[in-house]
Amino acid sequence: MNAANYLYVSALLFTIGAIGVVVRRNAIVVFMCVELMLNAANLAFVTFARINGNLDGQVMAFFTMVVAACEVVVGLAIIVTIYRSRRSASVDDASLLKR
Amino acid sequence: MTSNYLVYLIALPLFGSALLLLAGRKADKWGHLLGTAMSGGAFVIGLYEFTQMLGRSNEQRAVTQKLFNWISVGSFQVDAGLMLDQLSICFVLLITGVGTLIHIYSIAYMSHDLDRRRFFAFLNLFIAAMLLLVLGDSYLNLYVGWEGVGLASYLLIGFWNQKPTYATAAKKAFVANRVGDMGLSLAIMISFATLGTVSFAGVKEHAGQASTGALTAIGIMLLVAATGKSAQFPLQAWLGDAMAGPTPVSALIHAATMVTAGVYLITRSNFIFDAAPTAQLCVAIIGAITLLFGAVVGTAKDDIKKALAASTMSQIGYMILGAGLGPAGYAFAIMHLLTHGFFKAGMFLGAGSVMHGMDDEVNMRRYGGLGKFMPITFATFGLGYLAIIGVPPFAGFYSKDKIIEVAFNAGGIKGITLGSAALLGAAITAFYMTRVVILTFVGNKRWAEKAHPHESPALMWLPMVLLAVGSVASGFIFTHGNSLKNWLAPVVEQSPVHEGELLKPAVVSVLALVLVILGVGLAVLKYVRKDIPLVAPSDVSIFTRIARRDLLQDDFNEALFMKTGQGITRALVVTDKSIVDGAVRGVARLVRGSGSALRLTQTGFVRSYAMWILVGAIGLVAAIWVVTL
Amino acid sequence: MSSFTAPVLIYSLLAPILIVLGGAVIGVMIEAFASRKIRPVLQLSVTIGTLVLAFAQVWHIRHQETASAAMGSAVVDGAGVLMQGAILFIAILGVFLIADQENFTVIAAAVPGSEEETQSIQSGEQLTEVYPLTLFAVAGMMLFPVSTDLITLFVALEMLSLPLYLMAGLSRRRRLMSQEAALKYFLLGAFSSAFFLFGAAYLYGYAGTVSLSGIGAAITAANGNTVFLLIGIAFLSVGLLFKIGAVPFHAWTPDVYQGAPTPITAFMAAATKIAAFGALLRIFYVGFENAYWDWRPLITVIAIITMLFGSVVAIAQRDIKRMLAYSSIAHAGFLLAGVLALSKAGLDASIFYLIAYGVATLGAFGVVTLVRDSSGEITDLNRWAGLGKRSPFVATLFATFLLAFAGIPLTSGFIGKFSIFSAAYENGNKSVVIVGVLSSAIAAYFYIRVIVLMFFSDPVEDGTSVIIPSFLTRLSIVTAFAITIFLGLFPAPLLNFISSTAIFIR
Amino acid sequence: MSNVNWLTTLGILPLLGAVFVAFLPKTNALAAKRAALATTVFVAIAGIAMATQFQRDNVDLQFVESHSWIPTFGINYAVGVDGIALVLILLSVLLAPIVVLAGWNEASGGRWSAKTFYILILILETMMIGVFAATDVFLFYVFFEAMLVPVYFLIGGFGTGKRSAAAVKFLLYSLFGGLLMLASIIALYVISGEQGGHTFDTVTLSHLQISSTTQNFLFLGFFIAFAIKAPLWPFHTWLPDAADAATPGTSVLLLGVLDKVGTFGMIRYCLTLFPDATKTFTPVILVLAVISIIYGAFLAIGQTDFKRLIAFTSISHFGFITMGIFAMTTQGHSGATLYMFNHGFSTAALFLVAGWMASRRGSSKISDFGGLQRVTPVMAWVFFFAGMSSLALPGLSSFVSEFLVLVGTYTRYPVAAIVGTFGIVLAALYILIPIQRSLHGPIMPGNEGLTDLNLREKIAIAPVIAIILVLGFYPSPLLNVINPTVTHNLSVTGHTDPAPSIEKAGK
Repeated sequence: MNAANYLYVSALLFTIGAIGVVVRRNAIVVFMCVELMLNAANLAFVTFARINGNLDGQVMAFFTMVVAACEVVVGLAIIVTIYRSRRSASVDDASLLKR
Repeated sequence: MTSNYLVYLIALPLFGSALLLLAGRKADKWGHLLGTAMSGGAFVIGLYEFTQMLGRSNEQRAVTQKLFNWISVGSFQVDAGLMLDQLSICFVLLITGVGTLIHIYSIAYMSHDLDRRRFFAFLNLFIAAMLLLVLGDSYLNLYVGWEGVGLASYLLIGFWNQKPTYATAAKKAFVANRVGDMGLSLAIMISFATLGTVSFAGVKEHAGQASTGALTAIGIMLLVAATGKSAQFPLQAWLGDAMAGPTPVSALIHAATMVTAGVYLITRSNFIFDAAPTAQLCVAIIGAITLLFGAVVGTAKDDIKKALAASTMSQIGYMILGAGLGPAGYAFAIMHLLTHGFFKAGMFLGAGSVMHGMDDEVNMRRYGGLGKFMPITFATFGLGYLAIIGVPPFAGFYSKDKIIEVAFNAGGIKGITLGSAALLGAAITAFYMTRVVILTFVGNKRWAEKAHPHESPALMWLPMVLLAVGSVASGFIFTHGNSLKNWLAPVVEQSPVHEGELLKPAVVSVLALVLVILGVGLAVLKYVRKDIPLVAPSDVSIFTRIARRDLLQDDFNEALFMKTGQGITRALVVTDKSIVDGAVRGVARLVRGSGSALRLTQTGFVRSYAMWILVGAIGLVAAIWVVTL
Repeated sequence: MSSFTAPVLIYSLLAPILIVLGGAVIGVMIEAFASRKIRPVLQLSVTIGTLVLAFAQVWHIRHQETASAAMGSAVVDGAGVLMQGAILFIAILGVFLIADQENFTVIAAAVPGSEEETQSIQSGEQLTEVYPLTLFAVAGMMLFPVSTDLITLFVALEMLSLPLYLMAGLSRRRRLMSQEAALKYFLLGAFSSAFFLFGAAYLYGYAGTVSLSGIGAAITAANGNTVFLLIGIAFLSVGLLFKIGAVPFHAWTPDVYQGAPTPITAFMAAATKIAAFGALLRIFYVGFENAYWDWRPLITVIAIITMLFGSVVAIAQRDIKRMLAYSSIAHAGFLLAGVLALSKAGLDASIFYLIAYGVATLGAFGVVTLVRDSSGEITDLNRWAGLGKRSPFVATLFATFLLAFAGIPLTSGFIGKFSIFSAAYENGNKSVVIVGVLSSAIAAYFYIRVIVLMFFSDPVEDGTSVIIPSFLTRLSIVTAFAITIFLGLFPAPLLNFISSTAIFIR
Repeated sequence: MSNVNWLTTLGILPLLGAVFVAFLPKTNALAAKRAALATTVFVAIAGIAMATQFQRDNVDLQFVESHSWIPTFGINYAVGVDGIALVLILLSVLLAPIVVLAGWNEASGGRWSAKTFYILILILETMMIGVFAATDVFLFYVFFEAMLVPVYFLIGGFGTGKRSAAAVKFLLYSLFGGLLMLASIIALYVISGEQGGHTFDTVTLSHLQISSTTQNFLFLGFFIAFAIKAPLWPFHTWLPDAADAATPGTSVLLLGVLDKVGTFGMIRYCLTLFPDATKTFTPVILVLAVISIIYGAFLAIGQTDFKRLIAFTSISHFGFITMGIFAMTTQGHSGATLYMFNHGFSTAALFLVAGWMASRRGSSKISDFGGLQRVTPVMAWVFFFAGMSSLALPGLSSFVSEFLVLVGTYTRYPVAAIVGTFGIVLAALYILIPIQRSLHGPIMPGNEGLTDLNLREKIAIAPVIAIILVLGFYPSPLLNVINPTVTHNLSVTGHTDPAPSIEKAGK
C-alpha cells in the first residue's frame, strides 16, 4: 500500500480539525478539533518514520501524546472555570475583549 | 589725492542725530541748537574742501578717503570709501548749505512742537545719509546713503504719524522708493556680474569692454532707481502725499536735495549711459513725460504745498531730461538742480511761513491778498517765482533755457519732440506758478475770521532771504564763462562739440519767453480780480477733474498693484491653510482613519482569529509555492 | 546482549534550566505542604533565589560551547546563553512585579462575584501558585532557544505556553475578561502549535531527521521532496510567528495583553518575545539557512505588514494595555528585519533589540500597574490625563519608556532600531528599512499622544491616583529605566559582549 | 590652547547648570532664573574666549576631539568646528543669555515650575552646541533628534493657545524628516562598510564613491529633513503654529538657532557628502527657495497676528539663505552663513519686543495695538529698529548678508536673483504695515496704560541692537572667519565662481 495514502489521510484529518476549529462554537468541541489536528500530525510522523526507516518520528508521536495530555489538563481547567462563571461553553459568548 | 576730513562731513550730523535720539527728553532744551551746529559744521568742512579744490588744477581736484574694508568675499570687494570730486562738492555744498538754513528756519517753525528734538535728530540723520549718498565711492556705498535718505524721509513725512493719513503717506513713500531701490540693487548685481566690480572707478574703467546689452540693462535699472527716488514717472505718485511732512522737510528733502538724487545717480553714471544710447533715450523720455505730467497736475492743485510738489516733480523732469541728453546736458541738469535747490527751497519756506501765519491753512482758496500782511515772504517768494518761470536774469532762466536748447539740439525727431515738450512745460509752469502767486498774495482776502496773518519771525525769514539771493544770482554765476560746465568737465567728459545747432540759443530764449508770457497772461486773466470760490467748483471739465486726481496716478496704482497684491495675499493665505497645510493634515487623517478601520478586524470572536491564522497558513503555503515556482 | 551506553548529559551546561525546573518543583511542594501563612514569602524567596542561581550559572558557562550538551537535542552556544541570560533577567524583574499580589485573584476557580471569592479576598489570603507556574514557563523559555531538534522545540514550546495560558486567567479584577483572555490564548495557542507540529512532521519527512543541523544539511544536499520542505517551513513558521505575534497571526495579542493581569502581561510580553525570537532565529539561521530563497520573500512581506499594521492600529487604541500590545506587534515586525538580515550583524542586532525592548516593555507595564483607582488598575487612556501633574516622576519614567519604543536617540530603543535596520539594509532588504522608518514615524504619533495626555492635559478628578509602589515594584521599574537610559548613552559594553559572544553552532 | 577641550567644556557647562538648577527648591523661581542667567552668561563668555582661539586661515576642523563611543558601529564622540560651525555656535551661546534675561517671567504661564523651564532651556543649549560641533554624522543625528524633546516640552508646557497641538505637530513633522535622514545615514554606514570600514566621520564619508542614483536618494533623505527644519516651502506649515504657541524666548531659540541646523546641514552634509546629487537637485531647490521668499513674504503681509507674521517673515528669510547656499558661489555661501547669524539676532529682536508688547496688552493681534509710539516710545522705537533690520536696511547687518546672497546668486542664476529681489519690496510692506497699525495713528483704546520697557528689558535688547548695528558697518570679523571655510568647501566640491562676463568675453 502506498505510503502517500497515509499522508493524505493525515492531511485530511488535519484539515477537518482546522475547519472544525473555525466553525464549531462549543469550546470543548473546538478543543477536540485541535486534538484531532495533533493526531493528524502524529499520523504523519509515524508514516514518515516508516518511510525514513528511523524511530525519531515514532518517538515524537509519544511526546506529542504526552503534551496533548497536558494540554487537556490545562485546557479543560480553563474551559470549566469560564463555564462556571458564564454558564455557557460557547466561544462566541466570550467576546468582551475586542477592537 | 586723499583727504582725511571727508568722513567728518558724515560723522558730524550722524553723531548729532545719534546723540539727540539717545539723549531723550534731557536734550529738549539744546537739541535743536546741536542739530543746527552739526549741519553747520558739515557746511564749514564742505567749504574748506571746496577752497582746497579751487587751489588745485582741474584734473587734481578729486579727493578720496578709504576708511576700511567693508565687505570682502571672494572677488566681491567693497571698501567703505569716500570720494569728493567736482560733482559731489556741488551737492555737498547744496545739502549742507540749504540744509543748515532749513535747520535754522525749523528752530522757529517747530518751536511749538513737543518733539522738536526728534525732528532735528531726523534732519541730521538725513543730512548724514544724503552726504554718504553723494560721497560714496562705489554704487554699494551710494546704496547705503540711498536707502538712508529714504528712511529719513519716511521718518520725517510720518513725523506727525498720529494722523493716519500722514502715516500712510510715509509708508507709501518708503514702498515707492523700495521699488526704485530694487532697480538699484539689480543694477549693482548686473555690474558685478559683468564687470566684476561695483566701485565708480572700476565700472568707469571697464565699462568700455562690456557689451552694450549689459550696459543698457544697468542703465535701465539705474533709471528705475532714479524714478523711485526722484518721483519720476511712473513712480511719482508718492511725492504729493509726502507733503504731509512738516514744511521744512518738504523744502529740504522733497524739493532741494533728496529728490534730486536720481539726477546725481544718472550724471554720476554718465560713463554707462554714454555707452548705452537706448538707456539714455529712455532717461530723456521719462524726463520729458514727467515734466509735463507734473506741470499739468500743478495747474489743478488748491493745496499750496501740493502745487509746489507737482512743480518740483516737473522741474526734476527737466533735470532728468537734461541728464538724458548726454554729455551736452549733464552740466545743465546739475545747474538746474542747484538753482532749483535755491528757488524751490525758498518758495517752500515761503509757503511754510504763510501757513505759519495762517495757522496751518494750506488751501490757497482761503488765502488771498496776503502780500501786504507778510511782505518779506511775498518778496522772497516772488523772486523764487520769477526764477522758476525763467524770467531773465533770474536763475531759472539760465538753467532751464539751456536744457530746452540742448533738447532741441539733440537733433531729428528726438530733438523736436523733447524740445517742444520742454517748451510747453515752460509755458504751463508759468501758468500754474502765476496762479499760485495770485491766489496766495494778491486779490481779495478769503481767509476765515479767526485767522490774523502776520509776518514770520526773523529766524524764519532770514533763510528765505538768503535763498532768494541764491535764486537771483546763482544762474548768472554758474553760466558766467561756462564756469559750472568747465568745473564738471573732468567728471562728465565732454564729447567733441556735436552736430550743427538746430536753433540759435537766442531763438530758444525768445520762444521760451513768449510762451512764458502767454502762460502768465492766461493765469492773470483767469484769476486776477475775479472772486475765487472758497470750495473748488465741481462743474468743471473732465480734464480738470482728472488733473485734480493727479492724472489718476493713484487710481491706476491702486487698480493695478494694490488690488492684485491684496488678491494674491488673500489667495495665498487660503492656499496655505487649506492646501499646503491641508495636505499635511490630510495625511495624518488618512493614517488615523485607516487605524480606526483596521481596528474593526479585531472582532473579539476567537473563531475569527483562528480564521486569520488558517488563512495566513494557507497564504504562506501558497506564497512559498509561488516563490519556488 | 548489546552493550548499554548511557546517554551523555553535561549537567553543568544544562544546569540553568535544571535549576529553574528544580525550583519549580520545590514551589509545587511548598504549595502542597507549607502553611498558608508563610507561603507567600517562602515562594517569593525560592523563586527569586532560583532565578538568581540560574543566572549565575548561565554567567558561569557563558564561554563554553558544545552542540552535545544533551545528546545533540540541546546546544549551548553564545547566542543561546545570551538569550537564557536575558530571559532570566527579565524573569527576575517580572517576578518583582508579580510579587505585588494586589493584581491576582485568590482562588482562580472561584466564580466571579461569588460568595466564595469575596470571602477569600477578605481573608487577605494570597495566590501563590503563580510562582511555580512562572518558573515552569521560564524553564520552557530557556529551553526554547537552545533546543536543536524539533522534538525538544515542541516540548519547550508547550512548556512555556501552558503555564502562561493559566497565568493569563488569574487577574483579581475584571475576572471575566481575564478568563476570556486565558481561553482565547489557550485555544489559539493550541491551534497554532498544531500547525507547528504538522510542519515539524513534514520537515522530518523531508530530512529524515529531526535535528536542525540535519535539516540544514539535507537542504544543502537538496535530496528529498521539496514539497515536504516547503509545507514544513510554512507550517513551522505559523507556530513561531504566532508566538511573536506577527500579522496575520497576531490577533490574540491585544486581547490577551489586555485581559491578563498586568504583571503577567509584562513578563509574557518581554520574555516570550525573547524566547520565541531566539528559537525563530536559530531555526532560520541554522535549519533553513540555505533555503532562504524560499522563505525570505514571505518573511519580508510579513515583516512589512506587521510593522505597518501594528503602528497604524495602535493609533486608534483607547486602552493603554491594548496600545502597548499593538506596539509590541509593530516591534515584532522590526525584529523580523533582523531575522531577514541572516547575518552575524543581524543576530547581534536582534539580541540587543530583544534585551532593550524587553526591559523597556517590562518597565512600561510595571508603570501601568501603578495607576489605579478604588476598583483597580486604570487602563483607559483618557483617565491618564494629567498624570504628569499628579506624579511627575512616574509620568517621566513612562514617557522615557515610550520614547525608547519610539526610538528617540539617547534611549536604548534608538540604538536597537539603528543596529537592526543597518543589519537589514546591509543585506539588501532596503524595502524593509524604508517601511520600518516610515512606520516608526507613524508609531511615534501614538507614543507622543500618550505623553501629551500625561503632561499637556489637565487632570480629571475621578479618583485616579498613582499608588505608592512596593519596594520590589519600584526596584524593577527603576532598574528598567536605568538600563533603558544607560543602553542609550553607553551601549558599547553590551554591544561588544554580544558581538563577541553571539554565535550559533551547529 | 589645544590642550583645552573647548567644545566639550562648552557643551558640558549648560548641562551642569541644569543639574544645579534641578537641585534648587521648586518654590524659589528667582534662584532658578539667576542660576540659568549666570550659566548662560558664563557659557557666552567661554564661547567668545574659544572664538578668539580660532585660527582663521586654517581650513581644517579645529578644537577637534575624538573618543570612541560605540566601536561596534565605528561611532565616535567626535567634535570640531570650521568657520561656519563656529559662527553658529557663537550665535547659540550669545542668544541664550539674552533669551533668559528677556523672558524673565515667561515661565510663569507654564504648566510647570520656572525651574523646569530653565532646566529645559539649559539642556537645549547643550544640544545646540553639540549639533553644530558634531563631526560624526551619527552624533549629529543624535543631537538633531534629541533636541526636539526639550523644545517639545518648552512649547507644550509653557506656550500659550493651542500649545500642545502645536508641539505635537512640530515634533511629528521634525521626527518624520529625521527618520528619513536616519534611513540615509544607515545607507551611508553600510556603504562606508563596503568601502573599507564602518565609519561616521564626516570627512571620510565625503570621500566615498557612491553611484549617482544612490546619491540622489540619500541626498533627498538628508535634504527633506533639513528642508523641514529650515523650513522651506512647502514643508513650513509647522512653524507658524509653533511660533504662535511658543513663548517668545522659545520662539527665538526655535527660529534663531534650531532652524539654522537645517541650513547648516545643507552645507555641511548635503553639499559635502553628495556633491553630485547636489548639482542634480540645485534647480529644483532654487525654485523652492525662491517660492519660499515670495510666498513667505505674501503670507506675512496677510497675517493678523504678530507672532505668525514674524514666523512667515522667517520663512521668507530662510528662502534667501537656501538660495544663497545652492547658488554655490563664495558670495552666496558667505552671505548665507552670515545671514544665519544676522537673522538670529533680527528675529530675536522682533520676537522679544513682540512678546513684550503681547504680554503687556494680553494679546498679540496687530489690530489690538495702535499709537504705541506715543504711549511707549522706547518699546516702539526698538520694534521699529528690529523691523528695519528685518527688511535689511543698508547699514544694518542683515543688509550685508542679504545683498551678498543676492549678488552671489545673480552671478550664476540671474533669474532666481531677480525674482528674489522682489522680496525686498514685499519686505518693506510686511514690516511697515504692522508698524503703521501698531505704532502710528491715534492711541488705540486699551493701550493707554501700557508701560514702557523696564531696565531689565533694555539691558536684554541692547546687545542685540549693538550687534546688528556694528556688523552692519563692520562685518569683517565674521566674514574673515567664514570665508576660508566657504572657499574650501566650494573648491573640494568642485565649484568655482563664474568670472565676470567681460573676462569670459576676453578669453
